[in-house]
Amino acid sequence: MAAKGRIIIEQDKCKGCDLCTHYCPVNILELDTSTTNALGYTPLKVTDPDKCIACSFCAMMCPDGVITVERFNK
Amino acid sequence: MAAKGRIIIEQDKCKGCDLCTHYCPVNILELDTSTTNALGYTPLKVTDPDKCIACSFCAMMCPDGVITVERFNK
Amino acid sequence: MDTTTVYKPGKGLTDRKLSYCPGCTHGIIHKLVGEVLEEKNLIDNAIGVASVGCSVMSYEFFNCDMHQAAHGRAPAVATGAKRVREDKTVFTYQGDGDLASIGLAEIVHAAHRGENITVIFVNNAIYGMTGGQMAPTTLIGQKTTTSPFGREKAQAGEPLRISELLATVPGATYLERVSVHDPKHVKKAKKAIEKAFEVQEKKQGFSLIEFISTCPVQWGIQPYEATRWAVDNMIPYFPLGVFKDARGGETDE
Amino acid sequence: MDTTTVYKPGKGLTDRKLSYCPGCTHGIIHKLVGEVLEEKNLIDNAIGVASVGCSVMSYEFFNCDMHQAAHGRAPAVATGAKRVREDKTVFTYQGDGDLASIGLAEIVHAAHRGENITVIFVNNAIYGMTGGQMAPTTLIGQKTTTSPFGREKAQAGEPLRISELLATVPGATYLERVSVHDPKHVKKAKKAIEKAFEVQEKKQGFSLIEFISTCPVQWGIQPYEATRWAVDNMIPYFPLGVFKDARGGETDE
Amino acid sequence: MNDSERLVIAGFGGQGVMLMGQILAQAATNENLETVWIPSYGPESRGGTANCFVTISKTEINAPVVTQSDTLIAMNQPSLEKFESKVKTGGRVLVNASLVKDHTFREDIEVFNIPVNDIALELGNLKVANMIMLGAYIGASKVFKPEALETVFKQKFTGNKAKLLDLNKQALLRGMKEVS
Amino acid sequence: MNDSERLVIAGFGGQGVMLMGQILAQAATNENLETVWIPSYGPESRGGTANCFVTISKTEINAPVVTQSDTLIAMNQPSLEKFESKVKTGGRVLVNASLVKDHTFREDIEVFNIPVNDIALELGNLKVANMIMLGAYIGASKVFKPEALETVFKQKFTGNKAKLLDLNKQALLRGMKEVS
Amino acid sequence: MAKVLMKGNEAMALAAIKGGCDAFFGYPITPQNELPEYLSKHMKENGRVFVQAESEVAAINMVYGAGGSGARVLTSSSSPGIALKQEGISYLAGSEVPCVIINVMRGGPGLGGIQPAQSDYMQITRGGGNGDYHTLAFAPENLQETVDIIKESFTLADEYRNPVMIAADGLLGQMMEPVDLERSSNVKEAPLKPWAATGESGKRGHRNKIVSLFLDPNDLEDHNLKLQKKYNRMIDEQQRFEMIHTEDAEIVFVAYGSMARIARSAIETLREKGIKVGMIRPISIWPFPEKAFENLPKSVHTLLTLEMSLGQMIEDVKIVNQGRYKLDFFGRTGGVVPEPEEIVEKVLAMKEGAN
Amino acid sequence: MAKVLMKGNEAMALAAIKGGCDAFFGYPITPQNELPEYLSKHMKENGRVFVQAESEVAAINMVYGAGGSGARVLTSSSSPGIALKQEGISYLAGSEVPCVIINVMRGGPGLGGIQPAQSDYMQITRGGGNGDYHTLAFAPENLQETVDIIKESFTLADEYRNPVMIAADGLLGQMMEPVDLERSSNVKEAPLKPWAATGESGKRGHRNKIVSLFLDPNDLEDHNLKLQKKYNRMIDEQQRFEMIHTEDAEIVFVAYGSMARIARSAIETLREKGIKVGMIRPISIWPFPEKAFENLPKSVHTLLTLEMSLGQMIEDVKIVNQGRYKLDFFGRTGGVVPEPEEIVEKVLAMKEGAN
Ligand SMILES: Cc1ncc(C[n+]2csc(CCOP(=O)(O)OP(=O)(O)O)c2C)c(N)n1
Ligand SMILES: Cc1ncc(C[n+]2csc(CCOP(=O)(O)OP(=O)(O)O)c2C)c(N)n1
Ligand code: SF4
Ligand code: SF4
Ligand code: SF4
Ligand code: SF4
Ligand code: SF4
Ligand code: SF4
Ligand SMILES: [Mg+2]
Ligand SMILES: [Mg+2]
Repeated sequence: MAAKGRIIIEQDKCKGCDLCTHYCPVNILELDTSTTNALGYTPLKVTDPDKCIACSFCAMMCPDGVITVERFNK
Repeated sequence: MAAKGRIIIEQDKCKGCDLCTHYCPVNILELDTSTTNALGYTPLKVTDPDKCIACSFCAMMCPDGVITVERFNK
Repeated sequence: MDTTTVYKPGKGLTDRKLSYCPGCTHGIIHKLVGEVLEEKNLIDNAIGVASVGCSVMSYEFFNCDMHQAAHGRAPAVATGAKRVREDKTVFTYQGDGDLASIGLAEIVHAAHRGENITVIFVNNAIYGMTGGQMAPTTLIGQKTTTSPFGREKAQAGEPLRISELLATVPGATYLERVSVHDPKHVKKAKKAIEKAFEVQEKKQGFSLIEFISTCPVQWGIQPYEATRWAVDNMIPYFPLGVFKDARGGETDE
Repeated sequence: MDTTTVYKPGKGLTDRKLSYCPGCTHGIIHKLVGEVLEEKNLIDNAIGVASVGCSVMSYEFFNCDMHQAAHGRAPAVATGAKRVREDKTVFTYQGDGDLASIGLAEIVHAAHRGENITVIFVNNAIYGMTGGQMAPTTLIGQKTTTSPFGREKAQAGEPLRISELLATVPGATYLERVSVHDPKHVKKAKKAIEKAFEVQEKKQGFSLIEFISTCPVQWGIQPYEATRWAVDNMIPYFPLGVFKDARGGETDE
Repeated sequence: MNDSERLVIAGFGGQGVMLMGQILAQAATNENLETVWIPSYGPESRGGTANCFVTISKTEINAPVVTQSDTLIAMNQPSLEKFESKVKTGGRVLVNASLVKDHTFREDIEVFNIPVNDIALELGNLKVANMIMLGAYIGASKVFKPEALETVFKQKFTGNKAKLLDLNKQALLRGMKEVS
Repeated sequence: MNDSERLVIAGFGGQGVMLMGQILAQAATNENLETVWIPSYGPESRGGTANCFVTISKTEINAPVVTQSDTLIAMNQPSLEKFESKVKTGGRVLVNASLVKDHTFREDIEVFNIPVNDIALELGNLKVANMIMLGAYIGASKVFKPEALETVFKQKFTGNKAKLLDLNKQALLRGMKEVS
Repeated sequence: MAKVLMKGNEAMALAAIKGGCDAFFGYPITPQNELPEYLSKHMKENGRVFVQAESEVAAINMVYGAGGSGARVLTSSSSPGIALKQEGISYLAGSEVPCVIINVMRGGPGLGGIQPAQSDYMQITRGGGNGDYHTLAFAPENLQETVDIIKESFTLADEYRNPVMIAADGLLGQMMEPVDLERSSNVKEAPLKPWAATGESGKRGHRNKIVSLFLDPNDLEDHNLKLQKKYNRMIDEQQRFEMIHTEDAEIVFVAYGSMARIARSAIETLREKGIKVGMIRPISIWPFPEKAFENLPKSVHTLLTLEMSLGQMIEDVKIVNQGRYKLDFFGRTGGVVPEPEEIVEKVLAMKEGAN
Repeated sequence: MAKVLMKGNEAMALAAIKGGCDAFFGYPITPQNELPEYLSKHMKENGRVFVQAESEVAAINMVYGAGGSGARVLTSSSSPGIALKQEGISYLAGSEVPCVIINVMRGGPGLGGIQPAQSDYMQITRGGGNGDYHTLAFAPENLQETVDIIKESFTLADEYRNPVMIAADGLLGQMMEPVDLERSSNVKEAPLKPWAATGESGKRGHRNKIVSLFLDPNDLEDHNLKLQKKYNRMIDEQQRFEMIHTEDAEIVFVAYGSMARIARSAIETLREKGIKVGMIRPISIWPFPEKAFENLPKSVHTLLTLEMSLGQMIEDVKIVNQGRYKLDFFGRTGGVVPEPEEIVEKVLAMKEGAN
């Protein structure tokens, strides 16, 4: 399945709060527990970018403005 | 007509506000403009004691507790 | 002749001459509170809290232990007193400037906490004591010394209705607005005070009786005309009635 | 590949890292206000008033001129600012301790005067900033650092509902309670902010949007669970909806 | 007038005592004299009494409260009792004789008994008793010419009070006559 | 221990830094020593860092804030950077080597590198990293016997925390071993 | 211009308008009510802002908002009302928001009474707000001086970006006296306020913030040191006082405001009796006019502080005195306005005691 | 009893319970939150009253109501919160209602910061309420002394029928230290309070009124004179201080609270260097311990006031000094806690300057 869009994560702003992940309708978000960012948190990562439907839910729910969402123009 | 009761006016407490007079159903109250009491006011007087029905309206409306009302026991 | 006294000044008030202007209905309200204190045997069992306003000296008039509170803070003072003297009947006596303006947070929060106290709230739509300034309860168009052109909505908003506002507060148990402009209403007002003290005796929470009252001097009219002005202008905006009755059980209205 | 940005952090907020704890919905509410400021071209035309609470530093976040008000007094500060800058959009950002407890008189009286300002009211049922003490909005049974046995009605009363209370104040023009616990509600919340600023632009008077917000840290649960707790516990007591709409003319609900 | 004149004016509320003082102070101001008017400070603010102090002087006025007065105007009995003792030796007391009867005055002061209430009723309006007294005062003291006070009347009685002008003038002159 | 021992304990919030200090202060109290514990005062209260100062002394303690420390326990890199310079010459630094790599230390201090995070994971719970470090500290400093800290554990871990007692003891002993 | 006869409170109000006051926020309290009452009418007529706040606390915070947004702002109150404003005043000083605060003092403590007093000297000069801050404070003696100082105070507030307090009392508020409202005093147009949060960040090119919060103690200390420099500048530039017959005095009164005015009468009487008294009259009470005490003549042996309080300014006299002169005190409190004769007697008793 | 390790704020709370505190009314503010938090739990367990008020203003007025009804009452806050209580404190003093008020000071002015400071010395000792009133004020140096003084303060408040303030700071509030809560201090059972408005006028035979209003200025003055007698008694009886190494000192520090504690370290260091320094440590800051300055040895030439502020107590030092010694000052403010080394350097610089 081809992605409808993509999200851009400003990893260094992420506080690893895990809020966004619960709102992704296609369940492609999780925290990257393998690393910590400059703030000392485990930041967000996308598990399966192809599934992104650019719905912006994740971005809307992120309290820290970490996520930018882009839709691919056809 | 025989009075049903009477009112006792503590003249020296009266502030001559003229409030009570408006509530007497038999219209027997007025200020005595011929005199001033210790407080410097023209105090209440009863014009026609015989008409008093001891309804207490005047006393209830007096802010300064000037009036005592007695009913004549038959 | 054999007589029965049907009305006389009671023991609920002291012998001090009331400091109110001639014909001011503060006096009628004082008498009613005094009568209820006496009839309910509360004189020796009550703590009253005077506020700042024309009734600032009410600590000299109510014949029980009294506090004189800072402007607007009577409900806080009453809270302090009641919490440490739970078995005593605690009441405040407050004007509309005191309660609805500077003391708004204190009255709402006393209600909010459900403090088991009784508030006697005297709404005369003006600051009497300080010379007739605009109160939160001043009516639109009413001239006061700080609304010389008449209260304007655009500048000062529309009058605050306290009983209605407090009715939204869960902790308020009994709220009624009464008037003392004629004997019938005086009787009704007394009943309301009785109910409020009963709420407190039964530990049912916060009760407040709002009185439509007059200020002949600052309104600039005669005492009787002032009662008519209250009827014609205040009561339409501040309707009488029970605004909250959460006493539960057998209520009477 | 050719792309269209459908969501990005806007210019309504500065670049400063928000000072809120991870997952605190204060951040979502900030973003919404920032977006509306930007979209309505208000950034260069607005005066914001930060209050005292976790959002005390919001003067660093909103990208417009800002005041930092004393605890509870933001509505008074906003009144001062608006009265001398009538053509500017003035808003406050206040927590529930700030607005519903210490600042109750100020918020009610700003509404009462019909001040043409907008209030962003963040209700998280607790004092976040100072370490999780009981707020007037704390739910019955909710444990906080000053209600260690859970809030008890007998001791502290039942929670205060501010939107409902303000709805009784004539000067209040638009009051709505919203939530940000999921994207759908976030969208709705943004609409509400827009409406509130429109009320102000049209000089229609006082507007307030109450947000059901979370405090994962002081509630002691994870951010997502906190949104569930808000849905399960807060919203039933603090129902969402429009509590007053006196805009007149063509309203939309 | 000496270099300065210090007055106490006292009476019931409603007798226009404050206004009397203000009119004198205004007259002094018009004539470029120094003047101070102070309402009396006492606990009885909500009671019936009303007093004010007026100082008129060719030189700067220091202490504004009048403790030793050149003149006392007593519009009723209690005022006379309260303030008589504070009149300077050789000072002047003007008394509302309509309300003050049978008073034994100090010997070292000049006393003017004027039944201002009665005269006012004669003139058809009890309210002008104060202006009659003012007239008597300037008649006795010569501190101001009647024209000076008439000027003040014109400043004060404007708008819908203008109709009171004539009556007040009349009262003033009538008062002067009482002491001439 | 000398007459007194002054420690700085620093790390991220969540690493149990405050508790480490409190345990030492409690141990000192139990032994009738003088002690003061202070959370660090800095602007970063809402940020990630957490520090505390502990003084333990046989005599009365004056200035409560530790400016020159005998010991620094640095649970992460920023803490080390912030406080290393304030360790006394001859002082002691215990470092969480799991998080601090490639640091060039001062030459005039004694350094203990202990990978407490790794050890804690070994023990099955990252949360006990702080207790491992405490063990290392008493091992290196001999300020307290392990029994002294175990007593404190018993005072602190009561109720539904009692189940943590064994794990913490184990961590403590394991930490001591690291420096023996 | 010719002098006009005005009531003190009204003259103060009009002076504020003449001083450029854009907005007033206040709450009624005796004995200053005619001040807001006058403004409720005349601010509107002048197209300016008048708001009766719900409380003194709200009023001072409205002042903060309006002043922080660049307006010239006034509030007035009396003693207990000023107590309620203390937190706000500390914020205003801390954020460097200019404003003018008039205190028409009455007797205390607590509700006290409504008669004139000077027992708020500490309240005004030491503040009851938290932190190391100061407000300029002037204590005029008669209506003309009151009017002049109030007019100027808006300019001073702007120049120093600091609150200015006017220590008046019930006498000044209630008396009538002829005043010249046009007498030139140092009144300047409001300056540009590039620091103000006017809601014009776009036009200006950067955001403005009105803030007293500095979470880093080093920043807060720096901020305080910056403020301290300003306070030191005020101490340099704003000490104001009048020396009255000090040239040959043996006893020098120290008195301000209404008390100084009463003392003038006592000086006359005493000088007539050949007793050499003089007076230092502080006009600024913060900064306290230490300079006035610098070059007193050799003849001086005693400083007699006079106050309508039980002794508050005397602390400042002690601070400046440092053992140089004998100190004595006379005061009445609670709203009692002393008579000049009482001061005369006090001095006679002192002379008696000295012999 | 054995000492227990407690956090300062909690120790203060427990001390209040031990001191006989019947009721607490307060509002959250950093850095004193653990105090009400502790009480919210333990007052209830002890059958006593805990109310979280809606504001500091409400809290102090609840104190007024409860104290006036005869209870032993406590409130606590920090700097801006104390500013809001000033009107209430003036009422309490004016009506002679006993109570205890703890100020855990933080940096100011305005919102300032949340770090420890001593910049409320004026706020505490001069008050910001109106009128001629005073409150007893104690400034303990460590937790043991804090606990002892708080316990005793309820007794003192009752004895003088006056508010007692405790000047603590963020350090004392946040630190942990072992304390003996049972150490005997002057703690007495609450006395009978025949003046209190307890709602028992019948039993008592007369009404009680808690009032600060006296409309007749002569009555108000009499009331103030009566209060002044009491204040003078406090000045006589309650001056408390410690003299540290003053016996041969050349430079004497004057410092209180946390600053004094830090200064002790500096004294040690300086004495090791052979520099003769000592300290007067005021424990009561109102009344200021003037007696401590009476019999200083001949060796003393300078008083160096040390404060965690830009200089507030130094005014009291100037007042007592009256030209006797040279005065110098060192302070840090805004929440910066000075290091002993800074004091050492200051003294070394003074010596340098003197040479
Ligand atoms: C803190 C404070 N602010 C203001 C005042 C002045 N003040 C005294 S009474 C009053 C208004 C009273 O009005 P209201 O409560 O309506 O009572 P009324 O006189 O009308 O009965 C005011 C503002 C005060 N004493 N204290
Ligand atoms: C006068 C004053 N009182 C108390 C405080 C302490 N204080 C700071 S924030 C706060 C509570 C904030 O709670 P809320 O408004 O609900 O905001 P939140 O932190 O929950 O977002 C308090 C009591 C203060 N700064 N000033
Ligand atoms: S934009 Fe939508 S689909 Fe894409 S990651 Fe975010 S929530 Fe998931
Ligand atoms: S919501 Fe934002 S801060 Fe939280 S995990 Fe997702 S991206 Fe990170
Ligand atoms: S009792 Fe009734 S009838 Fe008698 S005088 Fe009074 S009002 Fe009239
Ligand atoms: S109502 Fe009372 S005070 Fe008024 S006139 Fe009648 S008797 Fe007199
Ligand atoms: S001023 Fe008004 S309210 Fe006050 S006593 Fe007089 S009439 Fe009554
Ligand atoms: S304490 Fe609560 S409200 Fe405050 S930032 Fe943290 S989570 Fe948000
Ligand atoms: Mg009223
Ligand atoms: Mg909150």
